[in-house]
Amino acid sequence: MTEKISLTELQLIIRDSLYLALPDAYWIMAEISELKENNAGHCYLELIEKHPEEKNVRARVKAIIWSKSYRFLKAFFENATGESLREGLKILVRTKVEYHKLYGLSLIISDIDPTFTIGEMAMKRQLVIKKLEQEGVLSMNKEIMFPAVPQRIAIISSKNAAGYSDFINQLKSNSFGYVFYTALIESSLQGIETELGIINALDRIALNSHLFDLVVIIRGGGSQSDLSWFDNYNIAYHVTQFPLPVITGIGHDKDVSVTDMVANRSLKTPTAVADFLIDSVNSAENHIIEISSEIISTSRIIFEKNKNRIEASAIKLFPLARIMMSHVKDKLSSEIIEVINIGKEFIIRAGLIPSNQKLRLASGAKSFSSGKEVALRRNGQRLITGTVNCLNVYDVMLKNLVNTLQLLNPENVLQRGFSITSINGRIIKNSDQIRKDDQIDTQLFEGTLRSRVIEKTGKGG
Amino acid sequence: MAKKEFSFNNAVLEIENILQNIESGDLDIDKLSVEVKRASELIKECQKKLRSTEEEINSIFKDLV
Amino acid sequence: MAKKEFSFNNAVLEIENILQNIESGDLDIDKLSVEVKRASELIKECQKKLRSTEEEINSIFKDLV
Amino acid sequence: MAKKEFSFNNAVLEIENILQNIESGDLDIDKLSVEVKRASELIKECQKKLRSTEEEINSIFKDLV
Amino acid sequence: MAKKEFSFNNAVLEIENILQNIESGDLDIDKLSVEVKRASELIKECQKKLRSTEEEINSIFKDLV
Amino acid sequence: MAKKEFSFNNAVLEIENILQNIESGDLDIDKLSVEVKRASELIKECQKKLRSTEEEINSIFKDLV
Amino acid sequence: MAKKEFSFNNAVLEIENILQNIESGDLDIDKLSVEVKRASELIKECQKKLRSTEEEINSIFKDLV
Repeated sequence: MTEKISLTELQLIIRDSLYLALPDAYWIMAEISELKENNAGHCYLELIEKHPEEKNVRARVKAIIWSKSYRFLKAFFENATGESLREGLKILVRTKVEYHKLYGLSLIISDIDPTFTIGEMAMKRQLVIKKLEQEGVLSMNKEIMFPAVPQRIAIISSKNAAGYSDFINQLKSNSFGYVFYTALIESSLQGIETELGIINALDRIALNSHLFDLVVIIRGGGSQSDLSWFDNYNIAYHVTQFPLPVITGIGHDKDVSVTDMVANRSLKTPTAVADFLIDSVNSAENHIIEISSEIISTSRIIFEKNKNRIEASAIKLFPLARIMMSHVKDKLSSEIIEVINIGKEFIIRAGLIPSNQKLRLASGAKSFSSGKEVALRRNGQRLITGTVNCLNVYDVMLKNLVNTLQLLNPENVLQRGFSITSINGRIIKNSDQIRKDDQIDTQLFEGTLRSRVIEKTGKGG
Repeated sequence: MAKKEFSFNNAVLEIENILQNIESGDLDIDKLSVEVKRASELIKECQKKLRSTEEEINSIFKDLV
Repeated sequence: MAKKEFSFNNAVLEIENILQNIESGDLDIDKLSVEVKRASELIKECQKKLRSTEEEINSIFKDLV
Repeated sequence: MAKKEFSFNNAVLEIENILQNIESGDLDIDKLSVEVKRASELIKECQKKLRSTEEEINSIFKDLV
Repeated sequence: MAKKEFSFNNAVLEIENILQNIESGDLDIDKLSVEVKRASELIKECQKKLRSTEEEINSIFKDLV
Repeated sequence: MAKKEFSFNNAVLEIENILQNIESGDLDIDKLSVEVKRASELIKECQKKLRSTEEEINSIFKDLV
Repeated sequence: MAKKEFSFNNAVLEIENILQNIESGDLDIDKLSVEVKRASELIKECQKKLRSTEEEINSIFKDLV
């Protein structure tokens, strides 16, 4: 300790030493633990390095982005990541170590690589999603039936948020005149208190869940909002486990947060949520109106059907009755015709009997008498032939008698030269009848001879 | 002989009797010619009878046919 | 013979009888003409009967038709 | 024959009977005309019955149509 | 026939029955006109029934339209 | 028919049943006018019911739309 | 229906049920106007429910926040 130097001198030595030792700029990875903008537009940060498994901070340093760079870098970063630079973000920045005699060591940030942050955020987000998925709760809130009439709404927002008043105005001024019952449960929606605020709010609502149809989480409009607060595991988990459907309206143009993902529905803006609710109620009402008009038209159809049925019956009744009457009439007239025909036919048939009998009588009588006549004529014929035969027999008999007589007549015998010899009138047929000298008479055809027997010869003598 | 009492059958019997007598030759020569005469007469009577009967019948038949 | 008592059938029977007598040749010539006469008369009666019956029937039929 | 008791069918049967007798030739000719007369009368009765029935029926039908 | 107990269908059945009897030829002509008369009366009853039914229906119809 | 117990559907079924009976021809003509009268009354009741229902429904609809 | 217990959802279900009943065609016209009336009342209740403020709920909410 020989030389005494002033603090300024020392600080300058440190500055020069550091400058000499670290002439280059370095790309470093760190997490923002604090961020402040001052009125001049400069941005003051505290960067730390933390191991996920450790509680304590391993390294810490102050950093500055001069307003000249900050205007450009902020826009560039937000544009690229959709996030504003804030506490808790991991960033990759180009820095140069500077040492200021008044403020000490700080890193001057001259450039920032948003892709690193995007990667980090995405990785973190993926881990959360994966965890929720592994726990099987990812879509639990989505599975809750959305109320047909979302009229009783628990709102998680902050009173002063522009989004909240937009939401309320949109709801109340709905052109349909629907009534919505809203209850605001306040919570911080950005920054580190977001997690606890939302979880507390959800817990309070859950205690009175029977009073509400759903929960709406809305945040003030504008694109500046930090979505990454809603990639928080605990918020997302609470949402998945919530007994009522949760609708988010935390608004982001590009990405959706994990909370948006697990919510029953997610819309870009509070106004959109309000419109959605109005639409839901409206579609519920329209549904009723549709049903009622369907009931009306169906009733008319039923009515007309029944009316037609009755009218058809009324129209059919009398023609049918008349047709039946005319059938019966036809049947009756055919019966009449049949009775007449059959009656007449019967008489004709009956009439045939006596006329046949008449014919038979005439022919029978005629053949009878002609038969008798034939028999008579035959008898007459028989009489004639019989009689003629009889007479012929007698005629023949008489002729035979005449012939016999002629043969026997002695006169005829004598004529032929025979003679009859007799004695004392008795005809001599045998010589024994006479004796010698008997005087015999011989009768000739003409004249008679008397002679004396001289000699007598015997038979064969 | 009264015509009314003439019997054809009796006449025929008598004729046949006469003819038998003649045939037998037992007859006396005097009676022979008498008998022949008698038979001849009877035959004539019979023929007459027959003819008259015939005529009668014919007239009946003429009426009948 | 009273007409009333005349029977066609009996007459036919009698005719038949006479015919048999005649046809058998047993009949005496003396009775022949009598029988023939009888038969002939019967036949005539029968024919008359037939004719009268016929006329009667005809008149009945004339009445009928 | 009293009209009330006249039966067409019985009459037809009786006529039939008579016709059979006539047609078989068994009938006595003496009865022929009597039977023919009877049959003829029955036929007339039947025809009369038929006519009267026809008239009756016709008048019923006239009434009906 | 008391009007109250008159049945059109039964009447038609009876008419058809009569028709069958007549057609079958079993019917005595002596009964024909009786049966035809019966049928005719039934038919008239039926026609009367038809007319009255028609009138009734017409009056119901007038009432309805 | 007590109005309170009147059922349109039952009435329609009954009417259609009657119509079917008439159409099928199974109906006894003796019952035709009774059935037609019944159907006609039911139709009137139904039309009355329809009119009152129409009025009721129309008034409900006017109220609603 | 007590106002407190009125549920839009139940009302919608009931209305839908009524529509189904009507559409299924099972509905008796006798019940149609009753059902339509019921549906109409439910619809009116629903519309009222959507538009009229319930002080009770409001006060509960105020209490809660």
